[in-house]
Amino acid sequence: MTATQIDSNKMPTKGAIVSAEEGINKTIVDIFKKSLEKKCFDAILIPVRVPETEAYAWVLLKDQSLLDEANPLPPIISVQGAKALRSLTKRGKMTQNIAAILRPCEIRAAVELSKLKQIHLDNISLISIDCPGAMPLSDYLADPEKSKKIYKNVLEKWGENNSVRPVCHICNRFSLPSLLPRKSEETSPVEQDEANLPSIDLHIGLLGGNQEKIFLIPVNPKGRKILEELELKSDDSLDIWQTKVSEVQDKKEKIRKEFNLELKEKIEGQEKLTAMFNECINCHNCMRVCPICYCQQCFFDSGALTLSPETYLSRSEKKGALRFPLDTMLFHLGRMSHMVLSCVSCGVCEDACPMSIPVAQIFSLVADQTQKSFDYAPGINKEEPLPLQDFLEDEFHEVETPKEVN
Amino acid sequence: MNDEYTPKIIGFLCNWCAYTGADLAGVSRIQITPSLRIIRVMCSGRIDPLFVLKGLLKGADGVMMMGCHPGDCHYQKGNYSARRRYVLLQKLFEDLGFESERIGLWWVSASEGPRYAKVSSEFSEEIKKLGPNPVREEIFI
Amino acid sequence: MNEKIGVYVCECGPNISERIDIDRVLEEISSAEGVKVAKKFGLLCSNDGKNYLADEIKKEELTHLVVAACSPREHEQTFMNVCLEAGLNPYLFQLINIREQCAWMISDKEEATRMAIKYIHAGISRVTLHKPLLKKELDSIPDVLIIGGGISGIEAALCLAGKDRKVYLVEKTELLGGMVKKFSELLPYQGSNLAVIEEKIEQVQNNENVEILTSSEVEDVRGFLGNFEAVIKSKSNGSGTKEIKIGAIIVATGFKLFDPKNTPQFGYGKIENVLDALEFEEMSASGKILLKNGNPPKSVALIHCVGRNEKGYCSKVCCLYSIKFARHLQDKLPGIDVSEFYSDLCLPDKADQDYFEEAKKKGIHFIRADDFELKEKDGKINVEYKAAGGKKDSIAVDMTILAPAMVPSEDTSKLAEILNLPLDETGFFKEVHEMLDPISTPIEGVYVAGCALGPKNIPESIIQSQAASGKILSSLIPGKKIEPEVKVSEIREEFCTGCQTCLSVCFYGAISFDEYKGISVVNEAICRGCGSCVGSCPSGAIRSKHFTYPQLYREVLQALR
Amino acid sequence: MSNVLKIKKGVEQGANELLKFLLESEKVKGIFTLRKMNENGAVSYSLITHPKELQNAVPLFPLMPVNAGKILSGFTLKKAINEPIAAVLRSCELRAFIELIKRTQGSLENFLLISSTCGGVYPLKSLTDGTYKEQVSQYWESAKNAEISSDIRPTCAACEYFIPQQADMTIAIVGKNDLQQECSIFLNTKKGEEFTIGAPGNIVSEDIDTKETAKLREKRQEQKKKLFDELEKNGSGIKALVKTFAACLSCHGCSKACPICYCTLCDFDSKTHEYLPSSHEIELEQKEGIRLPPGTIFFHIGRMIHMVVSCVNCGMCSDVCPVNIPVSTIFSKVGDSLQKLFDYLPGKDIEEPVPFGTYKEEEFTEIGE
Amino acid sequence: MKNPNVLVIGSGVAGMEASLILGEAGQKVYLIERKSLIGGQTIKFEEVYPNMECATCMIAPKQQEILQNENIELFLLSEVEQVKGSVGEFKVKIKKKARYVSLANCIGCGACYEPCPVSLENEFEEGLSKKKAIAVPCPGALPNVPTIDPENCLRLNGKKKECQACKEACMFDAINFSEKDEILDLEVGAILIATGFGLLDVKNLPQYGYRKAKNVYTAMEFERLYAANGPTEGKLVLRDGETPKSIAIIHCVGRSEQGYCSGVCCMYSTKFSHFLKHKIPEAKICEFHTDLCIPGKSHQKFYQKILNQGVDFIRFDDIKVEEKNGKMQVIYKNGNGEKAKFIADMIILSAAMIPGGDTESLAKTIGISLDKKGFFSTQSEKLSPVATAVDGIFVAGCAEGPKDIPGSIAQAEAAAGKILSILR
Repeated sequence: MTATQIDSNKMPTKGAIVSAEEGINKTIVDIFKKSLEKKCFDAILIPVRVPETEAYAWVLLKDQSLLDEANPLPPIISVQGAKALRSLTKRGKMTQNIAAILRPCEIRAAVELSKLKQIHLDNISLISIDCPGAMPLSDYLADPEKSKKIYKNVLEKWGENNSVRPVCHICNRFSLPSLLPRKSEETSPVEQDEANLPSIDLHIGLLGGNQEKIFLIPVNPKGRKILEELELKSDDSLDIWQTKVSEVQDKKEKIRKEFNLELKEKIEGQEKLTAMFNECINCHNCMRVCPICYCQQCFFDSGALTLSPETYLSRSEKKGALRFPLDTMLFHLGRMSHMVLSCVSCGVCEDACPMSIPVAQIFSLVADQTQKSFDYAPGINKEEPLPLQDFLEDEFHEVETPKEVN
Repeated sequence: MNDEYTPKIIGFLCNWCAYTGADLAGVSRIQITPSLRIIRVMCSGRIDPLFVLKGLLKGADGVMMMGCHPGDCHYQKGNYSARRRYVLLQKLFEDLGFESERIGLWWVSASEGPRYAKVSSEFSEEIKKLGPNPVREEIFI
Repeated sequence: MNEKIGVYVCECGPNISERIDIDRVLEEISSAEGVKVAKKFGLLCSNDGKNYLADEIKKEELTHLVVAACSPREHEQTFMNVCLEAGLNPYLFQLINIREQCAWMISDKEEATRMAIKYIHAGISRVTLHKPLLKKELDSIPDVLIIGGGISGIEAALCLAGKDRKVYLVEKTELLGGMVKKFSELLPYQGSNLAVIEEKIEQVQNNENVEILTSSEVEDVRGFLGNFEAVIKSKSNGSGTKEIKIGAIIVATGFKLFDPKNTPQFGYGKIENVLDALEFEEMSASGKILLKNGNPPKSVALIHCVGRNEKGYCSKVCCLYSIKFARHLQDKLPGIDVSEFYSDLCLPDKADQDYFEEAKKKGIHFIRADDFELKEKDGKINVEYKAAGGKKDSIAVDMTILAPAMVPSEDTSKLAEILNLPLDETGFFKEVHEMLDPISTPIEGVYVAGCALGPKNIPESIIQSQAASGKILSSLIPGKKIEPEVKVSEIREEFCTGCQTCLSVCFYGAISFDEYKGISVVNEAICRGCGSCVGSCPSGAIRSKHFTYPQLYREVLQALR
Repeated sequence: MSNVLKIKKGVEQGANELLKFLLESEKVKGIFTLRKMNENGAVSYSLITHPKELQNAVPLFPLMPVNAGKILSGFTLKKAINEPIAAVLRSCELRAFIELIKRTQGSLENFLLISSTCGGVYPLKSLTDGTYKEQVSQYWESAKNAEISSDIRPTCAACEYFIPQQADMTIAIVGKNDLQQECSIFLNTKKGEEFTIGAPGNIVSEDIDTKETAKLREKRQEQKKKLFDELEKNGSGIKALVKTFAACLSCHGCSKACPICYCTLCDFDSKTHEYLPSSHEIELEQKEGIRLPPGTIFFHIGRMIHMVVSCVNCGMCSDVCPVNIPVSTIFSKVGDSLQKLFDYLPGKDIEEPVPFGTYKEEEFTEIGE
Repeated sequence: MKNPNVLVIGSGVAGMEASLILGEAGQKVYLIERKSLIGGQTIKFEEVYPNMECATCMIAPKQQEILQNENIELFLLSEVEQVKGSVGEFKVKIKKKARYVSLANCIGCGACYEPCPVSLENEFEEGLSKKKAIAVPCPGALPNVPTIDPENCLRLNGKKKECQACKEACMFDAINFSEKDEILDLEVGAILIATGFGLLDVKNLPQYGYRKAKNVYTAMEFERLYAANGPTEGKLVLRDGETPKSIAIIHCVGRSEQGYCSGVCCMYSTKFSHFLKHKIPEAKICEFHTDLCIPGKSHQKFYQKILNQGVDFIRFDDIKVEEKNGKMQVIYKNGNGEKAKFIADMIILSAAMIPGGDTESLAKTIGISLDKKGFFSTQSEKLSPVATAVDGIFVAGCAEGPKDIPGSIAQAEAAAGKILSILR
């Protein structure tokens, strides 16, 4: 299981520990207020609560007062952060300095998109944060107060409270390690090797801080610089945090294994899978909210699949009846084949499904397997080529037709 | 900016009548409040309602559409389409509780320099009364 | 960004320099994205100015040019030409109007300057999105199809036919000449003797550049100015169809008379010896002006404006030809008693009134009247009427000649469909612009002449034919290519959903629907670039060149800075 | 007064009876209608060509998985069908289909249009959380009494156009107190008459508009007013809109689900409305902050500008919205008044041109002077 | 070999239309205009019947085209001195009067008007406004370049030789007092006369009280009064600044004297009523006419519309205007012979159209005949309505006789057509 094997050379050991008497949120927010004051950033991209509502929206803000309503770790994922970042830099790089505070899955989506030239990371400082997961969107909307209470508890008891979204519950990439370049058979890491520079600059550690302190972890020189500008010493040891991280990590891996085994049972085989998508109404919400589905025009919306009425009739006559809208299965499997190698299991697809189909769980499962077989972990470092854009000569012999032996 | 607030108004003017009228106002040295920013289009029929909407959501205090008088359209009928689209916008804004006073349509002929100056100044006054477009401060649009 | 934009501000003598702080303007804009040089000059539209600009474009290797000076209506063309000379595509240029719109209209110099800067910024950010547009050249066919072999059609044919221009003259009947053939004589000052017309017919028949297709009708027409295709169906011998290629079309299908049967009070078709104008023309042409009983009439009533109220317009010519009839009757049947019943005498041409005065002197009675009722009364026709001042009166006559309104000929609407031409509420063809372009239609290259456009007299019909010829002779020169408008609309195929909304708002029929691809198609040769279609397309599939959404949006954004 | 085919069976069975007859008698080649997918109540539209498949047909089932108008449009987009097919759809779906055909997005040819006086449908959510099961039980009861059945979608509860336009046959439900015993099928057109020749049941003559339908219409209108008034609770103007669309994910699912949004590629998803980084920065000059992705409100009002004049209030937009924005309510409010202004009822008459493809010289003459 | 160039005399709608068509065809066109601006009479109108289109909006683009078309050479303030030769080879002498302002240098900023000490009646505005000795006739005039009036300029008429106020004000060195009239020789293959019309001088018809009663206006005066770019910027006020409450419009002024109907007065008078109703809805308006001449498919509809707006149309036999103690009254005999009177505070005279000012002299110079009404006569009896008796010389527009704009345009296009077909 290479995907999360940490490269010890890269794993930072020192950082700044900041006390958080006034609560995690306020502490973090104050840090960023300061960062604006100190001009280390011109603007900050962070979720902000929409006044007089319970909704969160991504805001690129330059005004400190706006940060009062900001929340780096809102109880829900509304828009996937990478999508917000994409809308900002798709057409080119920013000239201003911008800090983007994103959940790990959002960071990874962002990095994937930068490989696909959908995001220009120049002048953007990526700042990640330990993520306990998010609440299901529908639950939150149904009763925000309740969800918020639960979420508080989630934050306190990492990985124990499983009222977060299933994909979050089984998420094994909730913290920094899963975001760092990996050691693996093919590529042996070289210190400061361009290709292996981490994509993020700064990580905000919460684990082990049990609500009293947070860890500001510089991941690269840029990160260190930021801390300097914030007049923060970055030589505190991170042991507590690291131990807690690996502890939770192991727990999560276990949960994930079991969960996926069950799920496999549920969906394996044409019949079962079809049943899963039986109720799909073809609204394509899943595709529309998915950060990795970046196509301007989705092939499955393009009308390329429209046929003549005769064909529909004859198709129907074969089975006696023909279901509409057509090609729902084709859509989901097709979409899967297009993006699953880059799927970061952020779960927004499932949140957006009006028919509550466990899209994210299914995709996440398939992602695990396919990504493994390419030994590819999406969104970890921006120089690592996409599997299908790159190939090794000596691979996949098992799928070749055996040569004649004579 | 000077102490008194000058509204930001966008004006979409058709090339043949309205814009010519605007030029005539200039040639006749008629003074107007410097609040209107003209964007020239070939025909008022080209004015996509989305432009008007965009303008307002981007913080314009008002948007003016100007074209040839009915029957005068250089392209025969463009201004009739423009009129319907304007009605659409008006209605939309009313129903959404926007200040529909922030948009307006005027027919201005090539010889109506004074009229051009008059309507644009009057509109600018109207807008001043309304004050700045609240959208300007709105972050979550 | 690798644009090299040159921004040049014209001082226009004191006009701009005194009312706008040009140096501040330059200072502000020189930092704008993509700007390579920002300079001022005394008077850019002067020859020195133009040369200066041309040199700058070359020297600085500018990719885009922005000139801040006067209104585009003044000098856009001037500076576009400068670009051409300097080898820069003229559409990579933007003229900013800081004179009329800023210097001359904003008293406060501070404000004027600020506004000017706004305008120029907008221009700069817009110009970077400009695309180099190239003039297209299309081959064109000089030949012409004329529909209708009446006097209008014949005149046009004679004007147009030449060694390098063939004319197809299509006539529904077997004979050329149309209505006029039926006439006994013409007004003295409108082609006194019919010989003139016979002459013209002969000329056209002997002209080897005119192909006359009688007993034929136009079945179908496709294409646009310079490149039409028409299918002609001949009713005679074996009714074959013929495909021809032409560059322009003249419709000259003339008129017919309003049927007096629709106005029973005149007793037409019921009472003997009540004729309509054409019947009388034929009668007098035959030389035998007789009543049904074989005797010549002793008294005749001529009634004007038959059907005028029904049709809602005055046919202009009736008054005069009625007077013509009256005088003809007097010449042929001396001593005859002739009364003209009119509502308003319409004598608009300079010689008409004299003609009328003479008739009056000759003792023809002119009676203003309305509310007619014609009854048969012991072998005579009793014309009851209400005279001016309202008192009822009546007179008994042997013969009555009605002057019915002129109405469109039968096949007008059918032809309108084939050619996709609009008709007006009176059912005649509609001119593209009643005032300025009285013989053109919305379809470029298709013209209408003569009574197909509305009632008129022979000279007017001829004038319109010659006018149509004039338009064609100047726009379709043999061997010369035609250059359509460049700033036209274009369809972005991948966006078009084929809802055809754009077709309904295009007045020029420039957009058609490609059934196979299922999308709209703009014919750039027809499009005039008004952009109405763009405003109507929900899919954003239509782009109007040089006025694209992003270009205009940039202006909006800058305006709000 | 028009002819009514009475089948001595409960309305649902009656409807199936009719469909069975049409298919077995080979008057139609296929039947397009709702079909049960599984036991937890999922239904989907299907084209049924084999009678045995009809056993799963639930033509009047009070759920709308998609707007059938959109489906039929896709079905006949390439060309018209050349053999007769019966399609069972609701009033709003039929109107949507007509609007789409006006935009050459399909063809009516060879369709036998069967509709019903509509009691409304339940939100999709009621299916996913299983609540629909007990809801359905009282559906027919309230339909029969011309009541607004509780828990149906707000849009349906406020819909006054429940009597279909342009249908060949209309199955009467609203206010039919005998609908458990007999199924009344109004034959509105010649076509409707011809296709039912030889069908089981007897023909009587009745009027589709009754006191009952009038009563329901009244109730629905009241409901509509309530619904619109509720919008006011967010106040009005831009502030209100921001609140209403605060949670919007910009997924544009509403436009994908909307039958009238027929564009293959929505303008608002296209490059045209993408921002250059510089435009963002210009905007950031003027504001403390900007929402990302940008243009949330612009999209919704923009979409409104494009389609609201043809909005048939089918409610799909609200139903698919992942964040429960009352899209459909807002659109029907604006649509209503705009359509009144142009005296245009979408889907009423296929000959009636779409307001923005036409104009009158003598209208709104006070404007611009 | 025929000379392909064409001489067009007069730059009204007809002259412009013909020039543009010929220019587009690639012929070299010499466009001669007596005045200092192009556009003729039409540019004086605010709106034209029956569709009430804005005349400037229609004409301005054409004027621009004329100024920009490189095939058209424009000679302003110019008149034909002499014509020799025959079709295909006419030799023409043109007298080009000095403008004293360089078309090349002047950019039309108007800085020179203000300082000029001389103020005179603006004949373009029918004397309803003043202008300086250096001026453009009206805002929007094209080319937008002033002219110095040599009779009235103090420097040029010698009253104040040292005055150069305008020259000092001009930043473009556009003013040149020493400019002289020139004689130019042109060679052309064909000639088109489009010298337009004038209005009968109603001073010679005392019964209408023009210039006696204070608020009697000619049709042209009224057009300017209504024009948005006119002396009152379109405000309808009497000479004393009052708004008229009752208006009489008298048709056929001078018809019997001239012996013809001008064919357009009924329509433009009706148009005036439309204006008046529009601007002063409460006003009492009365149209005094004889035979209503409203030919053509759309005109009666327009007349009906105005009629329904509550304008009175009264048929008169004889009519006169009197002013009694400051009140003007129209005294007339109506269609039924009854005498009556109408008190009016504004009276508009729809006077007959007559040949343009220089018609007679021009006819002499060119050597072609006029008809007995004084218009250029054509070969219409030979069904050749735009050709004069002289081969290669054509007439279009009101020079041939009274007519409306489309009529003039059609004739211009026709003449162009004939010219193109003979010069091929």
